[in-house]
Amino acid sequence: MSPEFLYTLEVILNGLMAGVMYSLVALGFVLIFKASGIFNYAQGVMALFAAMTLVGIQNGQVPFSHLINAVFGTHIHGFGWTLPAFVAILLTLLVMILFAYLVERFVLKHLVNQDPIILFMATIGLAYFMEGFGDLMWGSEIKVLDVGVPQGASFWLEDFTAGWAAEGSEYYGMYIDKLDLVATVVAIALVVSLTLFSQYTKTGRALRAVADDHQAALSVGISLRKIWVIVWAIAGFVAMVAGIMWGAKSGVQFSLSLIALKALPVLILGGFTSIPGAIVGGLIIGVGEKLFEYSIGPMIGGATENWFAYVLALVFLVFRPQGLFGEKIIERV
Amino acid sequence: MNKGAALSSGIDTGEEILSVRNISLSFGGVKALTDISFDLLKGEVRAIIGPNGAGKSSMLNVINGFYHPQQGEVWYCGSKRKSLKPHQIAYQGIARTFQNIALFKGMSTLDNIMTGRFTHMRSNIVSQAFWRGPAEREEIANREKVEDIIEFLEIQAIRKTPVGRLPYGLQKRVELGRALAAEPVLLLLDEPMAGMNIEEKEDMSRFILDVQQEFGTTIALIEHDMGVVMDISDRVVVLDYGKKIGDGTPDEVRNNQAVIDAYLGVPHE
Amino acid sequence: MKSLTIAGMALAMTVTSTAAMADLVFPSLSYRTGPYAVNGIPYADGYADYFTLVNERDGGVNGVMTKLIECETAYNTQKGVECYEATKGEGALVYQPLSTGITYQLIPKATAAGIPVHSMGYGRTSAKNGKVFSHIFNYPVNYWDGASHAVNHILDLNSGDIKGKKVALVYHNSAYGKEPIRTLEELSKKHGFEFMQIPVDHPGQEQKSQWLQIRRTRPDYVFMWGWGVMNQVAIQEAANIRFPMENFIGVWWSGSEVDVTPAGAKANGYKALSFHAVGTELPVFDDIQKYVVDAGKAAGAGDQIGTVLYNRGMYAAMLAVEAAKTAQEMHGTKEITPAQMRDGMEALEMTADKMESLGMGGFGPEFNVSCDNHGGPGLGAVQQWDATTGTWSLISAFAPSDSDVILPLITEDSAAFAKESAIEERECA
Amino acid sequence: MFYRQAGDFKKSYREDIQTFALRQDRRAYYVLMAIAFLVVPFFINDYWASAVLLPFLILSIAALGLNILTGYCGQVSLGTGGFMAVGAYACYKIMTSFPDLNIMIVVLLAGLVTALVGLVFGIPSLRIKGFYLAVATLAAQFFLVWLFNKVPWFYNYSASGQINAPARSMFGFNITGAEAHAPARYLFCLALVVLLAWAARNLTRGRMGRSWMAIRDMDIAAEIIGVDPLKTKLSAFAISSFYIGVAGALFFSVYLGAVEVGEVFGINQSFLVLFMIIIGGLGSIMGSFIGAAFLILVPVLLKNVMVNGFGWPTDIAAHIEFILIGGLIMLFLIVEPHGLAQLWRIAKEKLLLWPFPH
Repeated sequence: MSPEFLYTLEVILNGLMAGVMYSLVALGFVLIFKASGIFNYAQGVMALFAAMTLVGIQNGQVPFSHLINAVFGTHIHGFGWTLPAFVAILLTLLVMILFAYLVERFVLKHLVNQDPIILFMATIGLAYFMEGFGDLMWGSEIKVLDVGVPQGASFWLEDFTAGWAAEGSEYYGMYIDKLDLVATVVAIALVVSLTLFSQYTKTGRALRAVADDHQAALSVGISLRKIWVIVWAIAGFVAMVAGIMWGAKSGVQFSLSLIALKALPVLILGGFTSIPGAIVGGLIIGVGEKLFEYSIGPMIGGATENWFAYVLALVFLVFRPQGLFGEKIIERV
Repeated sequence: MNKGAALSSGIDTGEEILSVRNISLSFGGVKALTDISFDLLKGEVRAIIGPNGAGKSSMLNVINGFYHPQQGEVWYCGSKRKSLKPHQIAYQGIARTFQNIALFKGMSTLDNIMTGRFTHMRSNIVSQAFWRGPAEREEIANREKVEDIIEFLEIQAIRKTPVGRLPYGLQKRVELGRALAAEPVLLLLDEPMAGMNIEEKEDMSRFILDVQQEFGTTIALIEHDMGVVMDISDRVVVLDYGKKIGDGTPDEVRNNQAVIDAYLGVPHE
Repeated sequence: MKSLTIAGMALAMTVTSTAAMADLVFPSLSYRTGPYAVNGIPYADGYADYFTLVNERDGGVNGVMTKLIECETAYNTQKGVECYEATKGEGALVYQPLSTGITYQLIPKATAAGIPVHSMGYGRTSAKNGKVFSHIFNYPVNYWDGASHAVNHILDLNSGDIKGKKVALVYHNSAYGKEPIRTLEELSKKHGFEFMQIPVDHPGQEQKSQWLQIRRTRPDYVFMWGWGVMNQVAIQEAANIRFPMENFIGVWWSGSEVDVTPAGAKANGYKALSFHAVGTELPVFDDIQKYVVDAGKAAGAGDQIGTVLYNRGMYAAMLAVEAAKTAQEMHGTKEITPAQMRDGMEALEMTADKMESLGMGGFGPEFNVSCDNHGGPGLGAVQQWDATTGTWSLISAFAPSDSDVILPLITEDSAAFAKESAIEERECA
Repeated sequence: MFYRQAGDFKKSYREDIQTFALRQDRRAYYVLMAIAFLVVPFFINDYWASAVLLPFLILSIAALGLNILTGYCGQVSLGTGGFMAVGAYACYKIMTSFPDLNIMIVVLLAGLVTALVGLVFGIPSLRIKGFYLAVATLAAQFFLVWLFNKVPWFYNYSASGQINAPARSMFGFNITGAEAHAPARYLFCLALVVLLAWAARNLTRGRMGRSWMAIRDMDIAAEIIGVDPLKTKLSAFAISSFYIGVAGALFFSVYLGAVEVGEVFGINQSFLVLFMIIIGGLGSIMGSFIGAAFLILVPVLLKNVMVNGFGWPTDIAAHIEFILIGGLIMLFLIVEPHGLAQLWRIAKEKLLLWPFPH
């Protein structure tokens, strides 16, 4: 095999992996949109908030210490413990459930039956609020996140593929980040458990009913409020997973909330309402932008990924306005 | 409210204004209309009736260009009509109302009806941006026409009310006003009286007949209330499962065996 | 809304009128929030703590207390302008915005208002030409010096011959990141190395393509002009593809503790440029501990002391204080004006003795500023990260940049600016 | 009691369709204009110009533009930052290529260039709707910013890729450049704002505005009335882009003076303008102004209160500012989902009826 071919293969593989990372973020959007028709702008900030909380709990940081110190002139910083990752994740999950409850109780409850754009705007308010609140609670310094996710090149794969290239050509084997492999496994596990949950549990079935038809679901006695709390809690959990995966790479810091921008083209491609769409859309975007950057990028100056993902999605939309797996739009008079 | 054949015959209903010829329409293999032909004469009230799913609304959609039939022709004002977009057809003088009210929810009654004047207004972007001068003159001239319609439909009191806040019956009336504002040659009404009580139906029937008589507008009407249909229409065409099963004066249709079967639910062979 | 406006108006008026003119006012356009907060916080802490130290230990600058007005910009140009306008009326002596974007804003505005701007190691490189940029200073180094320092470093490693070597520049796709390109192009012609550019778009969380490209093309050295999350991800990805860390050299904005810690042990050996000392060895840090931290007057949590960016903030504050002292001497007055501060900056001399007397011996390079040279001699050093001890250490002395290449570029760029803005070159005696 | 329509009779349709139907509103408007043109210029200083009034005026223009597209025509766009960048760069190129051209003409030409670009990016709106369109407009946002960053022609091959506004004057007063004084810059922007707001009001109350709203409310019915969706949507895109382009040109030349595209015209700017019109009120000229005022003034006000008033550390103040703004947005939406302009309207209706509640 020629090295060029192997390089292309490598780009595609890594594109798929990057796509999984995008899908992880997109999943949270889809869950909430499906169940409540809300385009949740705060999803990125939720990922940041969850990751901050996780690190804070794990390292025994005192919440609001900066504020407390400023007001009372004290010098508290930490409780002085380090919790196992597993415990910290569970506690963070509790925080996200509490968060979901509060959002429903204080915001969504009052906005039932409003236009989508109003709900969208409310989540923007929520994003602002959480951004300030998270920083105030845990501080805006960078935090190192370590829950034991492996990182770095998979040497096994490198060694395994090093001999594939034609004799005499310079080739070093194929590169894949172990973090990406973990992310793939996690994403699969997530999708499978979400599917099982929605197929085989009572709550899950209620969830699907709400997604299909709000009114009908209400009429058979499903509590919309309860469903919303559950969905936001699950989305919070998904946000935490995305936060862990992305935070492992860059440390936990404000920029983590910007990963939402990576998920938007995935959403339009996959459709706002489809979980498989989020996965497949992510893969297409990942591969598409990486291939473009690899083949065309050098000719036009590089750094094309940000816009190319959107252009790809846009071109796609022109031919399929409802996205890949979105329900077909039928116009009636 | 009793309009016999005698009254309607007083109106000049000679010349053919529109005819559909051998229209067939299907959606992904499902046949909605099969080989339908009928005509509309100038100044008449023509009812299209039939059970649910008979293809009545599809027929109107073909007439105003929202659906493009796979086969057949539409002749309008004496010539064969090319395939046109709905907004182009509006300029030819065809207006309509909808089965499910399709008002512009964010606008007032007045603005809804003013929008109906769209095809009669010409001013360009620049003169509109400056307003004073041609744009304002045009606006006021059209406003006068709209005020006539508002008066005609007796909806003066709700002129500035956002239509979303109006009760159902009034919304239907505003929608009729919007269609009338276009001063159409041909007016298509899709179940204008659905969901109304007797009193509202009588009002609406009166408006429809007044339109026909005062403006000489040709009206095609879909309606389920047979009493109303028989009262106000000059001729009736009956559709069932996308096929035409009857055509003629109310009396002829009333006595047509196929029509009676369709309405009584006699199974198709 | 109207009443709100009026309330705001009344408030702003009371606020602006309370400034006591007796203090030496140093605004700090800091960012403790937003995408670059991670880098902004330690710098702002260092900047603030040094002024606190001067007040607490020395009783001010020759007896005049300093007053620090901190204003949050979130690295946002619009907010930066607001901060500038809010503080300039309070007798601000010098602006150090720590943002290339805001610096570009301030260049014409501050010049017109007669307030000096000191963009230390950032901003517009050709501001070194004092004949064109009368109020803008960028001593002791600028980006083009930095590009040259990095090349000099690899020249040293290869005993002066880097012909045919491949050098890649991974840069933040913005005005800041594009700065070194011209210089590196010139240097590549001069030294015969192959130069490739690899841009990363803001914010830079996803750099897989870029690093796969590096892995494929195997450059001998990688330079980086990054900021914010881009740094952490780049170092992580470089480690992932097993790029030799000692061949990976960041500019001084890509070489602080926050940049390397997320990558953990794998970042060991990573290099970065610098123009001041690291660590807490010097006596001045004992003073900071004693007069500032222990007195409960530290700007931040007090845990940043000795980090690269903290020290840099401190260094910037120290240079501002020394320039103020020079201005006081020159004009024979204690309460200096911004115009006098400008003169002080232009006549600033940083000698080894002076730094020694401040308890900061060898903290930065020795240099002089002059009327036509607002950038000093461009001395810089290289520092390296030791992941096991978690410390940076300087691995070279402060050395000059290649002025043969840089000076013509500066003359050219400043001439273009002068022409565009219709500025007459000043005469320098 | 004091706010009444009694005795204010309309004698012609022309009177009935005027912008401020109530005599008291009309008077308030004239007073406001008199203050804005005749009083403020004598009191304005650099701080008020740069921190509050210029950004408020300029972003009001952008909000007007976006409101035409989103509020009136129903097409959600997140490309505002990118279109502002088009305006800014067009302005820069025209300024530097034709140094003698009047700055007012330059700004309007920049708007026209943006209108053309907006027309092109409006084409997908024929197929794509709702949030899909919103996200699709991000393609324009990211692509335009990338383009201006990448192609050196746009920034006249300067070393860093920044663009700087050269000094230009009108009636002998500097409008752009460092020497420009606050009153001149303010009046220049104010004149454009008044002109453009007036034009927007005219466009939205007539034939064109009704066709936009018809497309927004029920596109199928609109089409059957005779409204051409293609022409209507594209006209909304073009006019909206014209406004946004003018705003971008002013933002660059009069307000900032130097611009780096990715930072000033990034995605944040797009979101900010969208927030303005949603908070202010979709489909409301007044709402564009209220929204812009809210998002420009409140942060400045909060910052001044907390940092200068209470002496809090800047970072804590910044965090609390975020919490408060986020909280206020949610609160306003819960109280009145249709924006502050609607809240204002309801308050006025209540006031008309006071002291009798019905």
